Amino acid sequence: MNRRVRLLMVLAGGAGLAALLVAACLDMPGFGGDRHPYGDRAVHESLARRTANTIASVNFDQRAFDTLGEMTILFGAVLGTVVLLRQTRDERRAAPRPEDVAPPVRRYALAVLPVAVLTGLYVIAHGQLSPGGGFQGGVVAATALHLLYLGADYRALERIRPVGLYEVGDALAASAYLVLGLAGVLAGTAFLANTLLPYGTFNTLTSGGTVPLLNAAIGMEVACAVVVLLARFLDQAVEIEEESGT
Amino acid sequence: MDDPAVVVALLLVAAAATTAVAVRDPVRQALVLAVLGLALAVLFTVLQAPDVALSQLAVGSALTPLLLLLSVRKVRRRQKQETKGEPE
Amino acid sequence: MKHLLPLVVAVPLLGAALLVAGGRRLPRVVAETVGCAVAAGTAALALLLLANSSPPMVEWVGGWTPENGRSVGIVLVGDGPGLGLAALASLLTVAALAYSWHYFDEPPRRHTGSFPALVLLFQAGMCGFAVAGDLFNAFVFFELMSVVAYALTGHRVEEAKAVQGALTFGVVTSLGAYAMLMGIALLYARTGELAMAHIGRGLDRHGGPDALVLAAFVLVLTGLLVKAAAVPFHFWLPDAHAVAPTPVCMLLSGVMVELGAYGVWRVHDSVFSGPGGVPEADLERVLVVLGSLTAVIGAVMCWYQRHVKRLLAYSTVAHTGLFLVGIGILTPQADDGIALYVLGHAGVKAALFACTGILLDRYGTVDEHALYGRARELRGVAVLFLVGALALGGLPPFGTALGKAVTEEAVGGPLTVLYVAVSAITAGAVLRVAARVFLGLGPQPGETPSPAYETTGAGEEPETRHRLGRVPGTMTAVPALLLAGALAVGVTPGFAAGVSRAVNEAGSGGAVTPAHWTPPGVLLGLVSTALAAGLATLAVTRPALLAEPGWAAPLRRLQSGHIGDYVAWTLLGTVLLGVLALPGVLGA
Amino acid sequence: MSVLPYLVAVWIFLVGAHGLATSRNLIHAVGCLAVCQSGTYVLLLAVGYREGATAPVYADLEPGSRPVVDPVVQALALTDVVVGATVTALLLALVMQIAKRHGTVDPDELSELRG
Amino acid sequence: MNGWTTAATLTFAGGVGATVWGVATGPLRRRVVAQNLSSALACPGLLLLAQGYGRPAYVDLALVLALLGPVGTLVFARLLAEELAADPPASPWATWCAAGFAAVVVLVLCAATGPGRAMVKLLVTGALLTGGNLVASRALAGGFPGGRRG
Repeated sequence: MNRRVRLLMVLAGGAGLAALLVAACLDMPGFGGDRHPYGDRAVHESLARRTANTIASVNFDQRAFDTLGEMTILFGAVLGTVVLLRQTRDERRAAPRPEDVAPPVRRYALAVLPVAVLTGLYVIAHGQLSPGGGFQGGVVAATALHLLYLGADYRALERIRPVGLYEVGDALAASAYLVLGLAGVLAGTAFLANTLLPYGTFNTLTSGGTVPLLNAAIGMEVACAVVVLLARFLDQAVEIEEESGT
Repeated sequence: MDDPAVVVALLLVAAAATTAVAVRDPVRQALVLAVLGLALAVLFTVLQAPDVALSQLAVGSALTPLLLLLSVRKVRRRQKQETKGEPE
Repeated sequence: MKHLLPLVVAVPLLGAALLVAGGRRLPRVVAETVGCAVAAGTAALALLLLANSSPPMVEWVGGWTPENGRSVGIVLVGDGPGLGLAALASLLTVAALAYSWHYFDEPPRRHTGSFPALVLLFQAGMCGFAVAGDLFNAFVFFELMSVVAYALTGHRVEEAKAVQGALTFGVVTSLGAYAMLMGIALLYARTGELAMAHIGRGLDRHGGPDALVLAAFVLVLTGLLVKAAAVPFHFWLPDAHAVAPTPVCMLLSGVMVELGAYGVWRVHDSVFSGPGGVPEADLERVLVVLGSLTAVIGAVMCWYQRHVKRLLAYSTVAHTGLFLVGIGILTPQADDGIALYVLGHAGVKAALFACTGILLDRYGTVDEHALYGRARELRGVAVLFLVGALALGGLPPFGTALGKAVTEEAVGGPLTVLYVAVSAITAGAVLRVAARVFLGLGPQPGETPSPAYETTGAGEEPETRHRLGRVPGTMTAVPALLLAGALAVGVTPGFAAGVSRAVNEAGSGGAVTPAHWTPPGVLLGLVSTALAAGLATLAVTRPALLAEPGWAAPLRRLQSGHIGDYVAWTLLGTVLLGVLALPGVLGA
Repeated sequence: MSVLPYLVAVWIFLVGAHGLATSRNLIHAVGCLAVCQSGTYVLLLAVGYREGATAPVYADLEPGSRPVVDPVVQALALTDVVVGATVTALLLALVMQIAKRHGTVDPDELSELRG
Repeated sequence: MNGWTTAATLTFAGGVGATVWGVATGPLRRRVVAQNLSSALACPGLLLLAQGYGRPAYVDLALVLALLGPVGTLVFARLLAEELAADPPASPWATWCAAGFAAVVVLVLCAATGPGRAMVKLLVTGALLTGGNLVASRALAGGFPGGRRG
């Protein structure tokens, strides 16, 4: 099909779908409406289990099974990337040459790196209290490590990043989430039931029963997964070259 | 719907999204996507969803651009190699 | 017992995580054994739950049982169809892992466990989707199954076709998934609930259907029909299934596509079947029209393929069309028939892919013309392939034939002709391949007149370490067992009645009419098999007579391999869905 | 006026789909898919908004003192953001392999699979 | 709607709106600067919102943005070093304006909150933001003289 026909098809399809969706929008309850039955129940249950951040309660307690699926998507995508970006037979590695970095940039990168990692850990640890949690903090911490590549040198990054270890960490964190879920079954309640631990005092780091534990498992999983993911991409972009003649 | 902050954030997001599609060069698109991520984070904040805004910031401001640019670099490097490798 | 329901997801996930954790040190044999064992354990668990699924189980994950009919948790539904599909997916996973035993050329260095781990994740995704009773949870497992499937499809990264097919698959399915999520958001806006049954009740309370319900229906169905590869959402399927590694093809064609059709059934049954949902006449129109189109286009394209895996992929498209028609008729009897048909088809199609994989690994090609007469030496594989082809055409007493017969009786009239014709054409194409490749019948097909616009099966790399000299025992045992399973579906006494009862309990209820063999059904099965044999004979002996006519060329051109085209078709498809479902909504 | 957020979400989704269909570069196409997905976040959060309310995060808020927005859609959107990022990464990995095996990332020039 | 949120809205409409325009048009050197400015301007906006909504917890957002915004710009500076070396961006005026704006916002907010943990957090955010953006714009203007390598 040539480009013109395709464009016409897209415009026709888009126009039809737009008409349908706009009609649907006009039937929606008005923006900012007051009716949120599920949301109100979720807030109620979250407070009953002394979890200050309701979103964390939904994610790690009420709908923890969704989060299990989501974590697995991340796990599967990273495993898939590792498989897809493997070094094939017709490729070789070339050592990257060191990079010149202007001194202020280098100093900034090295100074901010620990701050960013700490912020990531802080965001993970306070997940059940204030905005944030395992996902956000994990991504921040993992991104922070790559300041070494951005501000210093690829080889400096490679020294502090044994990818194999992070892969194992990724898998172990995922297993930890599952094991915490299975503990509920073994205790005779239900999968991922938050009934094993005391709910603690409202608005403290240990409140919410298993919520902080699941949150921590997710934080570790996400951080490790992002590191492995970026490692594969960096490998491809920086190190792996095709053999000449292919 | 009388909150101008929501309206402004919505229009920013719409404009950034349209631009991200209209800009055809992947490098420039990555720049626009970074700004789109930021605009989305602002929108989520005014919609009172700080958790989502935080994850959008974490993912959109550095991670996604990094992935996109690394892909571009790989693709370009390979094309360069190819033109070099061909007998002239 | 019902607390064990989430374990059909958790067990394979745990297995996958442990395989990855130990992946660096595990020898290959151990990794593959663990993979098989975990998959088999999950299958056993699913079967155990299935045996106890009458009355259907309802499990609220995390112990969030509803108070006053309301809950904040996620509900899983363990009824016959859901657990049956979970069991089917698990059994096919075991088969795929057994088939790939020592099979792939070098596993990625230091990642021995990665292929079995990915397959286990895929299994978890399929099981999770099958038992989901919550719409968003279904979306999550839909995404899991898709994401892992992209990676598995592109597993052979050195093949240009494999990576392209995987990307096409990824882009189109992701777009469909996002459409589905938009639909879920619309439903949440209206009802404020996420559990399917609660959404359905919420819609009913609101009154008759309006534009919002229609849009939500169209968007959710778009996601599911992309997965089910209904026309015009089907283009990704031949591109992906033809290039995926053979064991993955077995899973994709055998059960993943069918899960899309199952999703349509489940979502309609629990969300849109009430007075506030989509009127039955509309759903029937949507599914029968799209299903018939899918069946016809799939069958025609199947006939004109020479790339054997692609041919089988199109036959999956055609059969999914038949499944959609059967679901669309909305009678309990048709549902029973489709359940049996899906079970039989899974075994047969997986066996056919397994046999094709042997050809690929032994001869380095899956091109029908290039393989002409070369596989005479593979007597055992030839028998399996022939039996599979006949079973695909509905030869009694295979499960496919029983399912087809029961459905045909339910649909009646011209749709019966569709069922007979489509199964005859697809089986005829497979028989034609069998006759040429394994028996070397007819004149050798020439190379010249083939139109340029097609994918031949030449130039494929075998998936094994070397070209196989001797076919390993596992690779022939697996298709044999799969065919035996398909046969068992048809002949095991009481099995069909049990399926009817389970489907009935999960669906609308009412009196059970146990599915069973009837004389007209047997006759129709024999007719379609005979037609298939006739077509194949004609095609092999007089190739010119059935050569591609001019009108098929545009159909071929639609399958352009271009992602942009496929996205455009997806958009048009949503509009088509909307138009087909519009009358009832306007009338309400 | 009270439908503006929904309309913006629809616009983003459609404009992303348009870009995906007409893209000349697969990396750009993956970017467009990400745009498409942002439409779903906007729709979800718009559905959960409540006029004059604040986030149900009680670290610095007395429970019950102020109306709060719907936390469920936020959890859903959070899941969605993570899914989006991982899908983007996986598709980009495939694009890199396409560049290697086909020597191009222009969808018009990929011609291995047709018919 | 109060004074703080009005100020934030104006920041978003004027500042971030302008950067959307800047990143959409013009040569690459202008676009990268616009990207850097977008995070430099959005971050004070988020701080103002936190104050306006009376939610100190929202300051975490600004903190993360102050950390990751410059990192994002470093990504572009590093991976586009070659293109940028050929046509280096120079925008001292806009960068210093943004940094000054951020500093003013942080100081005003500090005055409004008074001493305490919240103020420390604000100051840290402000320092990271201004420092980060100045370094990022330095990086864009030739921070990677090697240019074309790994």
